[in-house]
Amino acid sequence: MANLTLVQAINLALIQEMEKDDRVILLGEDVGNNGGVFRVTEGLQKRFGANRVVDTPLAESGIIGTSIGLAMAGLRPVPEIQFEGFLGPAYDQLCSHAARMRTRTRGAFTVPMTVRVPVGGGIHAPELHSDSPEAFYTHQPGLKVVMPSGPYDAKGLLISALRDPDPVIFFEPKRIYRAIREEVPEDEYTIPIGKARVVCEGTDLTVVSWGASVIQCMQAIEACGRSVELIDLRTIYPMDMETVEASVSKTGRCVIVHEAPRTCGVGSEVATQIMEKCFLHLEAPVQRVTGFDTIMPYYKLELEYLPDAARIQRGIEDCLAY
Amino acid sequence: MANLTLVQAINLALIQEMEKDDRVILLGEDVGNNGGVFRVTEGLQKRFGANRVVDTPLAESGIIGTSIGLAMAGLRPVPEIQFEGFLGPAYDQLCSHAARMRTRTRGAFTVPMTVRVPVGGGIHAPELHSDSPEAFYTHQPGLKVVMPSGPYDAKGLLISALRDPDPVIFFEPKRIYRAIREEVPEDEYTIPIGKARVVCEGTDLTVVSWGASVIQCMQAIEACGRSVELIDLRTIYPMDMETVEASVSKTGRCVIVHEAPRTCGVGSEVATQIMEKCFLHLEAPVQRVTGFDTIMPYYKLELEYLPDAARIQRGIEDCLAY
Amino acid sequence: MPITNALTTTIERVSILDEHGNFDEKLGKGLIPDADLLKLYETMVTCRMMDEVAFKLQRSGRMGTYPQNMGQEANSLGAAYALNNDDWLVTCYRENCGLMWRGVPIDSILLHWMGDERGNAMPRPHHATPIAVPIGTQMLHATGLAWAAKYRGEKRISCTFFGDGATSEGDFHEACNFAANLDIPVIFFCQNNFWAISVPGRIQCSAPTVAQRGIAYGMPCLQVDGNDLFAVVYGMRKAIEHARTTGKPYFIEGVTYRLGDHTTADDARRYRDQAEVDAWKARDPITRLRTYMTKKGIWSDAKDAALREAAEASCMATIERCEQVEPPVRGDVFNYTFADLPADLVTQRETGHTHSLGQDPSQLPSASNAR
Amino acid sequence: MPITNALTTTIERVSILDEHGNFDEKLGKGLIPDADLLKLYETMVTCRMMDEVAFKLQRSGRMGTYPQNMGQEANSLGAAYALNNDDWLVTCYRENCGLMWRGVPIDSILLHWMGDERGNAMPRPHHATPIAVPIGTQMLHATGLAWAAKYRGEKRISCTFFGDGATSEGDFHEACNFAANLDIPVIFFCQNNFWAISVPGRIQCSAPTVAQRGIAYGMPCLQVDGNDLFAVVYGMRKAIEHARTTGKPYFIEGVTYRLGDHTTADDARRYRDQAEVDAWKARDPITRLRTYMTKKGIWSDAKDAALREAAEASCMATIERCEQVEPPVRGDVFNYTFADLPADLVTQRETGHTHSLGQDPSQLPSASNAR
Ligand SMILES: Cc1ncc(C[n+]2csc(CCOP(=O)(O)OP(=O)(O)O)c2C)c(N)n1
Ligand SMILES: Cc1ncc(C[n+]2csc(CCOP(=O)(O)OP(=O)(O)O)c2C)c(N)n1
Ligand SMILES: [Mg+2]
Ligand SMILES: [Mg+2]
Repeated sequence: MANLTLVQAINLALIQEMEKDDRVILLGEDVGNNGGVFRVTEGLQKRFGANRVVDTPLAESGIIGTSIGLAMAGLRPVPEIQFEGFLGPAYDQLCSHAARMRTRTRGAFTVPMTVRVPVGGGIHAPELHSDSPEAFYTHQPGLKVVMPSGPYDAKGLLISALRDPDPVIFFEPKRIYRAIREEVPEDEYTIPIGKARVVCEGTDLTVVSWGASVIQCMQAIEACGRSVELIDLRTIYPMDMETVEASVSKTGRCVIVHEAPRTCGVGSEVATQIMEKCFLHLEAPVQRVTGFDTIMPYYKLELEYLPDAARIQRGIEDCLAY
Repeated sequence: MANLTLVQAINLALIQEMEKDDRVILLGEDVGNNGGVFRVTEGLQKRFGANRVVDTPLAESGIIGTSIGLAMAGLRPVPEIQFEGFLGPAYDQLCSHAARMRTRTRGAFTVPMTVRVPVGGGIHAPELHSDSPEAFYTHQPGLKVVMPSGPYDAKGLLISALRDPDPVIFFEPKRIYRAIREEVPEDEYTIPIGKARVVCEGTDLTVVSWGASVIQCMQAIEACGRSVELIDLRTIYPMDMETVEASVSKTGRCVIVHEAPRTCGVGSEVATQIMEKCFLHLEAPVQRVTGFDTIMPYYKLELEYLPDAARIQRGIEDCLAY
Repeated sequence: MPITNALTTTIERVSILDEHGNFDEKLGKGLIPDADLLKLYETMVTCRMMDEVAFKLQRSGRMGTYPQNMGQEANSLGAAYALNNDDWLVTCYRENCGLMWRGVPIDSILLHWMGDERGNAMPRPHHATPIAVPIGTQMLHATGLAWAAKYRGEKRISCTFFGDGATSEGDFHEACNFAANLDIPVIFFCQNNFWAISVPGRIQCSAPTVAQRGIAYGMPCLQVDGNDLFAVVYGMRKAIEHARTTGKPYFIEGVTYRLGDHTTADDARRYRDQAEVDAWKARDPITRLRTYMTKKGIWSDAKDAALREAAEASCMATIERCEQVEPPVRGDVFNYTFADLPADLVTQRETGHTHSLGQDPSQLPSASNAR
Repeated sequence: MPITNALTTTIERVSILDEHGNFDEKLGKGLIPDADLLKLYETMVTCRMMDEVAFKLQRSGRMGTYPQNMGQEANSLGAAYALNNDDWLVTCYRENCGLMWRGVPIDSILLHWMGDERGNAMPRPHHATPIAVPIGTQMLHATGLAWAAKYRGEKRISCTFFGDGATSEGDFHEACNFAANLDIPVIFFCQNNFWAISVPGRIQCSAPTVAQRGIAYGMPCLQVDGNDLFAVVYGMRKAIEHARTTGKPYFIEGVTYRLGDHTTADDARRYRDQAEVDAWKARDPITRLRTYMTKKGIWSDAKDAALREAAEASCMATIERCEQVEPPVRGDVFNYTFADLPADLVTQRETGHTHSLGQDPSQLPSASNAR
């Protein structure tokens, strides 16, 4: 067991699965010789060869489109999109093809691929390097969407994603790529896709979040000094509403936290399902503490945009006070 | 005043605005000589010349990307994307550029363009010709999203869109392109973007919908024989929650109807905002009658997918019975 | 030397059996044995017949929007003939003839246009991919499929088809570029039929040839008379040889014409002259072959009449089979979304509802029909 | 004739002042008057100095990620010099030198990389567009801008810059294709610096030249020595003449090299040899010009030292100006989302919150700071 960063945990998961299964191949911009701009794939090309860790042309639709072909032929491609802002050019191949292939061919062709994508703000990066587009891919049927909040989960979830028979968008919160370390077993383990984690138990209010925001939520909960239950969704689709429902039925109050803009964000789905499932338990309207309905600002203002512990705390307190 | 179809109403709006403002130019696949595959731009190339109604190469990103340039230079391009399923390749230019240009240049450059897109199911078309992607563009800050439900509104909303200083995605429900006729004044009139319409008043329950579904909602309301208020959002972003709030505060119950998949659909945003704004008035959880969280099926099964009057009625009745 | 030559390149055009019946013995001799030629001709005639039957069916409401292949049969047929049966054939929607040669049941193709996903459940051994609706997107899959073969050390290559319009899409460019730079054996076959619905070819590519698009990637490129089965086969053999021996891609432009409307939803008279259509009718790939075979003494009017009759009967039988296919069940809206359906989707399937108060599975509206 | 020639095409390469100091009088004479040359040289030196200063600033935490232009200055500079000032200059992020020549305040560029949108508020008269971060996307805007000029009957053209990596994106293809087929006067200028971060040029384009990408569209294409200001100006004049007289596009490849890291976030030693870098250092466009001007007797070491000193001072002054710019206010997160803010956004701005119970505008957390 080693004390690893998120980057190292993902690197380890990739190594272990690549050793077990030669259908797994990595491709993307700078993933080979350079080991990725975040060094997530560092050392992998040396270890597995330039056939299995492939530097591609600078073309995201090409990366996803050829990955679809690779997957249709039975391989398990793991394309990397360098930043979430560059998923845009790949959107069509993801939503018009990857998501639909099993349905439209009645299972004759499938697309078992894991798209790795660094996500989110807070690293002082240029524009389009700090967005949180998970809602787009959650709304698209046929895709699974995963976002770990720490190294341990990242390894277990990634292994599940790599083995999943369907396309998974695996978002890696870049803000915590190196900011936290956790004990990560060397041994193989999986965390099932579609299961949330109760980070800490509480009785007064439930906070639901995912990705890097989970850290801010923990700070806010600590600061507000009340008994708050924190749920890390881990998988955004399929969503583990069972865990959320159990919690909110108990606490009667809920705050959802995410970096993406509020309107039609994943928070609205979680909130609506809570209303549907816990209507009679709700003691206050479910609250959303999220990014604003604006473009993610350049970095001088990014901390004004991202929900920080203070904003979350205020949301929790306003909800508790209702 | 003439009795016009939706296609004719849009055609008329385009003619009138093009006559008034030579900054308005149309571009897209087959919009010129052929008058569009739905004949919405019929006769316009003859009338205004091949410089103002331009058949482009078959490339949606190109259509939107060049429109952005045209708009940055001060024109008011009106690109047509032939079917909503082909917005995919244009997604990046729409979300990474059109939506962001004003913000990222602090207003030095703006993108006053109206993207016309036929939308929705029910016409026995091949795959990717029947989807409802409005939630994607609603989640993206910086875009306005409009969807009329009939010829009268279509003309007034389109004129507003064409004059709007910011990018508008103008979805045209193809199922009712020719299915209904309405009196449409020859005179110029506008319907403001961001204002919903109360289609019929009622006291027991509110139905919120938009686009072609409004017709199904009317049938369902008639069938259920109760006093139901129907709100046609008309504009999806910015959303007229004032009208919705006033209604649900009165009725205490709400059913939202749309064709798109449920998860992270626009319905979840409307439902959440209702919970936020009408919490103490709600007598039942807001209900969503929507497309399923699956790929829109090929046409043999499309009527199983689309929310029809029966499903809506059942939603209304279950909500009323709660 | 201040101005030097950085590149000189040429593109050739191949024509073997021309529209006037001239046959180039040097290139054409032995290219296609007579026995094969008869079978190939038979496939073309059947394909043409299917177009006619499907068209009529659509008009009488028994078929959805249908894109006829009329006039373009030689391209995909010549390709499928020259390829191995386990090379990937990654088509758009005007390659029925090649798919028929490959053995893909025509039922599949018809079912697809009848609005039934089961039409796309291409039997695996045919190495054919589902019909591509979003224009220009399938060539990337072809590149990925051939890449997988290369990765596994298989000799299999891909051949992908697309129209002149498709070459305007960014994905076309990315597919060619991936194949060229990552050394993936894909044959890019453009059926240049001069129209993309109502938009003329010069709006997609105003260069003298579409073939020269391949130069951008350093690929060998060739233009062939796409209404000449011999030229197509000749070009394909060159391309296959290149792809298999070098592991690299090749670009072919088949110059052809769609004699019918874009689809049954289109009326081509709105945007093109009958004179143009007539000129191309005179270059019909089927007529051309028939004249050649007749001159050669291996075909006759009587045989042709018999063939057409048999083809019509077989097409009608196919149609009837397709129409008798059990309708899909409501559960199929859900069943293939994922290998394992999330609980939420199971509920939606079982209840037939999306509203939460309607989601009590014990109140199944039609439990029997759900699967 | 069964095999005919469908196309023959060539691409030329222009070099006027080579790395050994050879100057081609025939092409080069009178191309750039001495007075201009001195100013151009001055701009290059200042640009280089800005790279050095910005790099140091980034290392000390006073600047965000910054892409140095080092080694590539001649390309955008030659273009900006040859263009009219009201032609659109649609750049990526290695065209600082051209933008400086155009008169765009370098403050704008620095502010952008300091994480401030105000850097992109390009003053309109410069006809320069904001820095493009998503690779390959801006060329479509260039096409649209030139199209608007054509529509209005203006003589204005566009010149757009992009890297070798950018030519792999679908949008690159679509931009060229729109311009070629709709007759839009755009000059597509590829700065081929042989690297896209760590990915070598052959993965983007394994063809002998990048210039030949233009052949796909039937555009005239030219390769120039991009480290030779004279060759760039020569090529640009040809391109501009073509674009203005025919209204059609032109493709230029400037062969160049980035001498620095990709950005300050990169360490190029991880993926490329020092020997390669050294070889290109010997071809530095600035050194080359300096030697030429010295030989010509219009420049001296003393003048050079003075220039460098002045440039450093001016760069430091610019930096200080940028650092003294008032920080943006929180309200600016909102204020430019739309011309008119929807009520909901006003509330978000006024309250600083997204949760509904926090949206009582009377409880402004910092009302004064909101605008
Ligand atoms: C991405 C996309 N955009 C638009 C369409 C609508 N559409 C269907 S076929 C077609 C024309 C295709 O032309 P071409 O590629 O030349 O093929 P052809 O029909 O001539 O065989 C168009 C525009 C589509 N199916 N997909
Ligand atoms: C669409 C997109 N994908 C990926 C990136 C990340 N990225 C930034 S610069 C770059 C390389 C660009 O190479 P090239 O076009 O050759 O320009 P150069 O940096 O060499 O000047 C990459 C991959 C991006 N900014 N945009
Ligand atoms: Mg065509
Ligand atoms: Mg480069």
